[in-house]
Amino acid sequence: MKEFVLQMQNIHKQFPGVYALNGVHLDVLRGEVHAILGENGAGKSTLIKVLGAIYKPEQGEIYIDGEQVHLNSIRDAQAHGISIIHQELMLVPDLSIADNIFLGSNPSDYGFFSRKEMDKKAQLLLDNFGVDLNSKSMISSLSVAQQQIVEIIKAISVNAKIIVMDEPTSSLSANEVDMLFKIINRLKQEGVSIIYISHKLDELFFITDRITVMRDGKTIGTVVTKNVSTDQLIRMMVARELSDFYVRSEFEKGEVVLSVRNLSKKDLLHDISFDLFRGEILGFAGLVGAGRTDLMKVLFGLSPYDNGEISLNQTQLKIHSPEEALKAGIALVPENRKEEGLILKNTVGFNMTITVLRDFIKGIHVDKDKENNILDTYKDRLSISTPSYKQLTANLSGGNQQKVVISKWLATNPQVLLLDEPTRGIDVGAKAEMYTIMNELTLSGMSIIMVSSEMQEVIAMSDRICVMGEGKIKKIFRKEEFSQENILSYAIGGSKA
Amino acid sequence: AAEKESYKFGFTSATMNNPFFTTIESTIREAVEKNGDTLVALDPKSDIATQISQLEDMINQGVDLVFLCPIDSEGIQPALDMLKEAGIPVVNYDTDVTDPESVETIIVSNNEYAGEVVGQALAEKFPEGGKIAILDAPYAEACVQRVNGFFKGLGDLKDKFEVVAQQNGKGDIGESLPIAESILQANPDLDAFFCINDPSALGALSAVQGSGLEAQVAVYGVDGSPDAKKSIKEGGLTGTGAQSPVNIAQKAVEAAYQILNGDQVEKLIKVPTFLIDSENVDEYGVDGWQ
Amino acid sequence: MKEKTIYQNHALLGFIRKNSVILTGLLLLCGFLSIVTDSFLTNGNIMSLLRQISTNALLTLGMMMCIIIGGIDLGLGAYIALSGTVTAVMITNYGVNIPVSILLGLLSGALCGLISGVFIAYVKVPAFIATMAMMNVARGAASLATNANPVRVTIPAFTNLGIGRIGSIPLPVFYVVFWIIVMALFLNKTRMGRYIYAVGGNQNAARYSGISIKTVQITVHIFSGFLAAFAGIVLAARMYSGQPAVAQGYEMDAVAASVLGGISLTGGSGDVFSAMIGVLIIGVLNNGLNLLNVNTFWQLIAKGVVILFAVSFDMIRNRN
Amino acid sequence: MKEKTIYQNHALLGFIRKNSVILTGLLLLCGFLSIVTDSFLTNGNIMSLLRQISTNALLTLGMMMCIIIGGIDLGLGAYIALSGTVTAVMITNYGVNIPVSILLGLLSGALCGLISGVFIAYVKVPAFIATMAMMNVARGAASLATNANPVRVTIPAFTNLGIGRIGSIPLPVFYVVFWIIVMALFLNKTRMGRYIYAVGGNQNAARYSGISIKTVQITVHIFSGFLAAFAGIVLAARMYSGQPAVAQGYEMDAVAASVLGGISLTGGSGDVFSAMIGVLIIGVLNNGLNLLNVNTFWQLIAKGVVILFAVSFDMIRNRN
Ligand SMILES: Nc1ncnc2c1ncn2[C@@H]1O[C@H](COP(=O)(O)OP(=O)(O)OP(=O)(O)O)[C@@H](O)[C@H]1O
Ligand SMILES: Nc1ncnc2c1ncn2[C@@H]1O[C@H](COP(=O)(O)OP(=O)(O)OP(=O)(O)O)[C@@H](O)[C@H]1O
Ligand SMILES: [Mg+2]
Ligand SMILES: [Mg+2]
Repeated sequence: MKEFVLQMQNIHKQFPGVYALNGVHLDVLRGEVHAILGENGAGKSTLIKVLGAIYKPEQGEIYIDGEQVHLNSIRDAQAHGISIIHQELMLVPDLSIADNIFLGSNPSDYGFFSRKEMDKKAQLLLDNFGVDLNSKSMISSLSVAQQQIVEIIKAISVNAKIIVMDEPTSSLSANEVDMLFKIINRLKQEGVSIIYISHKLDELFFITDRITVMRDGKTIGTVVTKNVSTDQLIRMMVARELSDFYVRSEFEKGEVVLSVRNLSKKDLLHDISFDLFRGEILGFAGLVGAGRTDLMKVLFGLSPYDNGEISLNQTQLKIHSPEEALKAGIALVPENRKEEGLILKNTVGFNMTITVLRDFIKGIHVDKDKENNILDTYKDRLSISTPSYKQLTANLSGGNQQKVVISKWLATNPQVLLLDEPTRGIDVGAKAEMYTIMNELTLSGMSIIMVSSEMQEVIAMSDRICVMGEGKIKKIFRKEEFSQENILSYAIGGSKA
Repeated sequence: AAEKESYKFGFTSATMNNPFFTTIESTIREAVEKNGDTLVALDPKSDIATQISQLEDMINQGVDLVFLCPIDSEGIQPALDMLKEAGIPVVNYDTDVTDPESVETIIVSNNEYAGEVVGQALAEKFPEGGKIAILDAPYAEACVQRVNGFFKGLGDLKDKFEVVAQQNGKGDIGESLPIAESILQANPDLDAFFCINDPSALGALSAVQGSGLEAQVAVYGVDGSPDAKKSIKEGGLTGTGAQSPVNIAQKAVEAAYQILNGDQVEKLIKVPTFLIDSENVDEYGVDGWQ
Repeated sequence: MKEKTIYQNHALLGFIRKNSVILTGLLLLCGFLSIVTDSFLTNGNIMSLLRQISTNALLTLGMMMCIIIGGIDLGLGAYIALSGTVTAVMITNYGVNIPVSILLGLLSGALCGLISGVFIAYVKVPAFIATMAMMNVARGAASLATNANPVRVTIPAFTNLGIGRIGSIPLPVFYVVFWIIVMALFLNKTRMGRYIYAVGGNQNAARYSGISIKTVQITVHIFSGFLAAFAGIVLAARMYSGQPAVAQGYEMDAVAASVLGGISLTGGSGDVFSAMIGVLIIGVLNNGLNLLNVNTFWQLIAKGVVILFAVSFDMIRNRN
Repeated sequence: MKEKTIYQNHALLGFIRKNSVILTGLLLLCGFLSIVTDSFLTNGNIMSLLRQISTNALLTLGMMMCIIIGGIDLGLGAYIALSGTVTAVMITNYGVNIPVSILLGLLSGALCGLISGVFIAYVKVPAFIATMAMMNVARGAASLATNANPVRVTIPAFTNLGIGRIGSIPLPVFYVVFWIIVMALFLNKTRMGRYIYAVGGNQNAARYSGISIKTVQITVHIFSGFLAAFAGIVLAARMYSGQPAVAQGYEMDAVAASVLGGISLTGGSGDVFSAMIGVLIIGVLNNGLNLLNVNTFWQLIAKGVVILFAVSFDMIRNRN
């Protein structure tokens, strides 16, 4: 009965200056959904990359079906039935969905393949998942969420024994998450084991059988999901008490800061009107592709609009570039940190200050003290964990990268802060910090727009919620009207508004 | 052949980045345009394959005669075959083709002799022999001939001269300058440079002057370009084995009209080359080519 | 909104739509030339135009692969010279028979590709640098082998490979058509073809999918070296000689043709037929400027301006 | 272990560590040359070596900026020719006074940079193509302006700018030192400098950070065009003439120097002093091969091999 499909024992992996894995153990049973939980930088993704033979551990053994294996290449790992959805999307933009799904698989022909057949197979998989996508579409024309779905389908298409999902839902909305869970359950029935990494605790309780908690590159323990509580898990993760998880401090309605009237952009946005008050957090909910990101881009001057008015403090704004937006006091923390947020090959310090060079560089004089001052302020404020400001940003964990992203725009001290999926991929501790920061910011008079696909977060943190769908604002809810059902029905129901 | 209203001539040289060839081109152009004829001139940029392609284009354009300086004497043969097939006569100038049967006439300055006169002058100036450096251009046939002629010109003194360096100056002033500098560093007791054309000689001269060795090192070129003559007059270059692009061009035009009129022309016309140095530079003037 | 699928049901229509700007440009250019010159549309000119572009077409087929994997091959021009001289030296100086000599010539190009490929794949030397170094080496080797002199080959069995015709169509045109078909099949119908796009599009994704990046890079460079060598032998046959100094800078024309054909220099995309339109544009431009008897310096300027504007229009259209 | 930081505490030590491979290579090369030749280490040779590399040093300063923003400038060699001929034509043919002529020469290079910059920034033409086109245009313009003839300038006030010395040190060495300092300050101490690294590191992220990509790209290309023009004027002064055909392919040496100096062709990183080591390596190599009177063709091969291996060792070290 107790059959270990995978055992990883005493795994060690070091990076320059970071002991990422320091004797990690992981046992996975056949047909179970096994979560790995831990703070940002705990070593979850690194462990997975060791399993996928992307990194070679300095020490440690891996057993599959009770037999020790030596995974020397990615192909080896695949041959042992390991299939991985990486935290960062790994798709080829200029190939079709079908091409991507079957990219690594090894059909037994002579180097030639039949495109027709491949397209058909891919379409079948897409239809099975229940997404409305054409297998011939190019990856580059898909939204992040759609790409994530393709990534998932690619991983489950190879008939693996072990499927690893490293934060698969970080860019999915409720509908697709449901779909994913159905598939996970089906795979489970078929005896496939799933290793599931997520920072969303409610998901873990819903879908997983057991949870292994990691902290600082070590295994803290493995627990059976139904025997633990959220608090216990969090204590295991962070080794300290976390109080007041989602708490929105009292909000007193100030004057209107940002006002948007009849904003339209061909095919993407239709007749958007709303106000944002001083000190308010205005949530934006909606399904994937609702147009929230497009709206944020317009507000930040990244893309033009056709009609409508945007005014800040009663003065009409004409913003054509982020430069002008920042000058006017609007900042955007973008959705996709790797592509839009960070210069990965440069240092943490460089990234954190790039938006505010004006504050400490005059001509050819660099005011080092001021620069360090800014760095220290935001490092402390967001508890960014990095060995030094000279660390390459690429070497930070996902969550710490996200904090760096937030800090660089926070440093511009904006009046209106647009947050597009601000807590994507960050751990509960960091989330709590994030919420505290949002509260502080609004208390000091900043106004925040928060786009989020995490329902709990939107409901808990927003003062009002705009529900978007098909490029329109379907409904604006006041705090007392908030409920998951309410919001979902407007987000899904196209014609209700 | 039926009398035509006017003729269309084709012109191809090794490169149009060399004043020697642009002088030939403009002299020919002036002459044919005076007769109401036209000249199609294309620049193969020292690439033999491009030259063949451009000759094809000229054939397709229906030129009546081609003035041709091959980038490579042998490699040009396929183009000559096509020209023959199309019945287009060829006046070959400057560098002779390997197969004289494929062209109507060959008008060359004697490249070998241009080197030879320099060799003679050098032998005269340094009767005791000495150390010399050569800046050549090994990919260009005419330049190889000049080097051969140069050694011939040294005559009996040949063994007294030591070639301490021979490098590819690519016939270009910018390329030759640093090479000459390095040569001077390696051989501070150098007596003379022989350069296969004037641009490389002027490059070598800049190097010599930059090293303050102008009293010691003689610099010879080949061409007789206006720049070189000016430099000779100012006491820079020692001498140059001069050709006369103007004469070549005039002879070529003359031959061309004779061919088109059906007259006989000589198969080989050698345009004399001669040495220009400080003694005789004034005879030729420094404003243009001779 | 943009419809981005790689292959469409109406392949031809899709192709025309995708390349509309550049096709329009080509047609305008051809139309203009056939009006202002008598000779452009003659059979003779079209045949020689096709023969003239055959070298660049072969180079571009190789270059586009290198560009698709996110690299470049600056050595292609030099490999032309190397393979031509190797073949000629074998035939003329060593009396080796023609097929073997040609094989050796082809191998010389493939070998250069292999070496740059190995440095790119195993040592991670940027393709720009590795191939630039190989360009020097190949050019030096070609010159050394011949002492910088052209090596003459007049055996008709060899020269006919370059100057022969079937009907009025020059043989090189058939070679190009053959290699276009091979390349189109290779890129679209084989796994290696897909891998090439994958490596160029997202190297990490390719690696994580279990594709051997090294194999792909080396294969591509061997193949493109081989094609350049093939072009070199055809050119040697046309010139009755192996020329060590020929084809300098030809690789730049191949890059220009690829980009005119809409191939992104960042890698990951591009198709054979579009690239061939790029080749045609450059070929027609050169041919046309010659037919129009444009001054050689103005030709330089015109070529620069046309390439700049053609690419510009394509960029502008793609953004809308 | 890779330590990549822009600003370091032990600047010199960090610099040496970062460039250890390439510095070792340079020292070995110098050591070898000073043993096998008498002349390498003489004052005279060192001075002329420094003067010889001054052109490539100036081009490399410009090229490295272009590479850091993720581009390239293939026109730099042609701008040398253009600015030299423009200046010479102004002085000799139009009798314009020297400062104004020089200014016009400098402007011609900056203008070329501006034009490619505009196409790169506004039309999104890839830098490779835009600058390749400008290379043709500039070369054509230089030839047109002079009818392809060199234009002689013998006024000492002008030529001294190229051949003059202070003590035994040639003036061009001072220019290079000046521009190295300017460039180092520019890249490390100014906002624009950091923007340059940001744009090269991740263009999208730079845009979101409120940096005007267009301004950065145009500034960089104007500056590099200007530096090439400056080099062109110094070269013209050294050659007593504006030469329309000079400096072909010099841009490739600048790319090679940049890469030898550890600048990544993918952009986002690189520093001035490392690039200058790259310039030194190429300069010493050329000088040494000439001092040793190595056959031209072997020189080509040797240069290719040395570049390939130098970059390889650097890559290998960086991975460990
Ligand atoms: N390539 C690398 N080079 C250097 N350090 C690295 C590298 N990859 C990861 N690290 C470091 O190893 C540690 C573990 O990172 P890992 O990505 O495994 O964390 P994680 O648990 O997946 O975090 P998250 O929840 O934020 O994704 C972190 O401190 C990270 O900075
Ligand atoms: N570059 C693009 N090309 C084509 N379609 C796009 C592009 N960007 C966005 N879209 C489409 O526009 C619609 C709105 O997307 P947007 O990203 O604004 O939605 P969103 O509500 O922010 O959703 P998400 O949660 O995915 O970010 C989607 O259908 C998306 O696929
Ligand atoms: Mg992770
Ligand atoms: Mg979004």
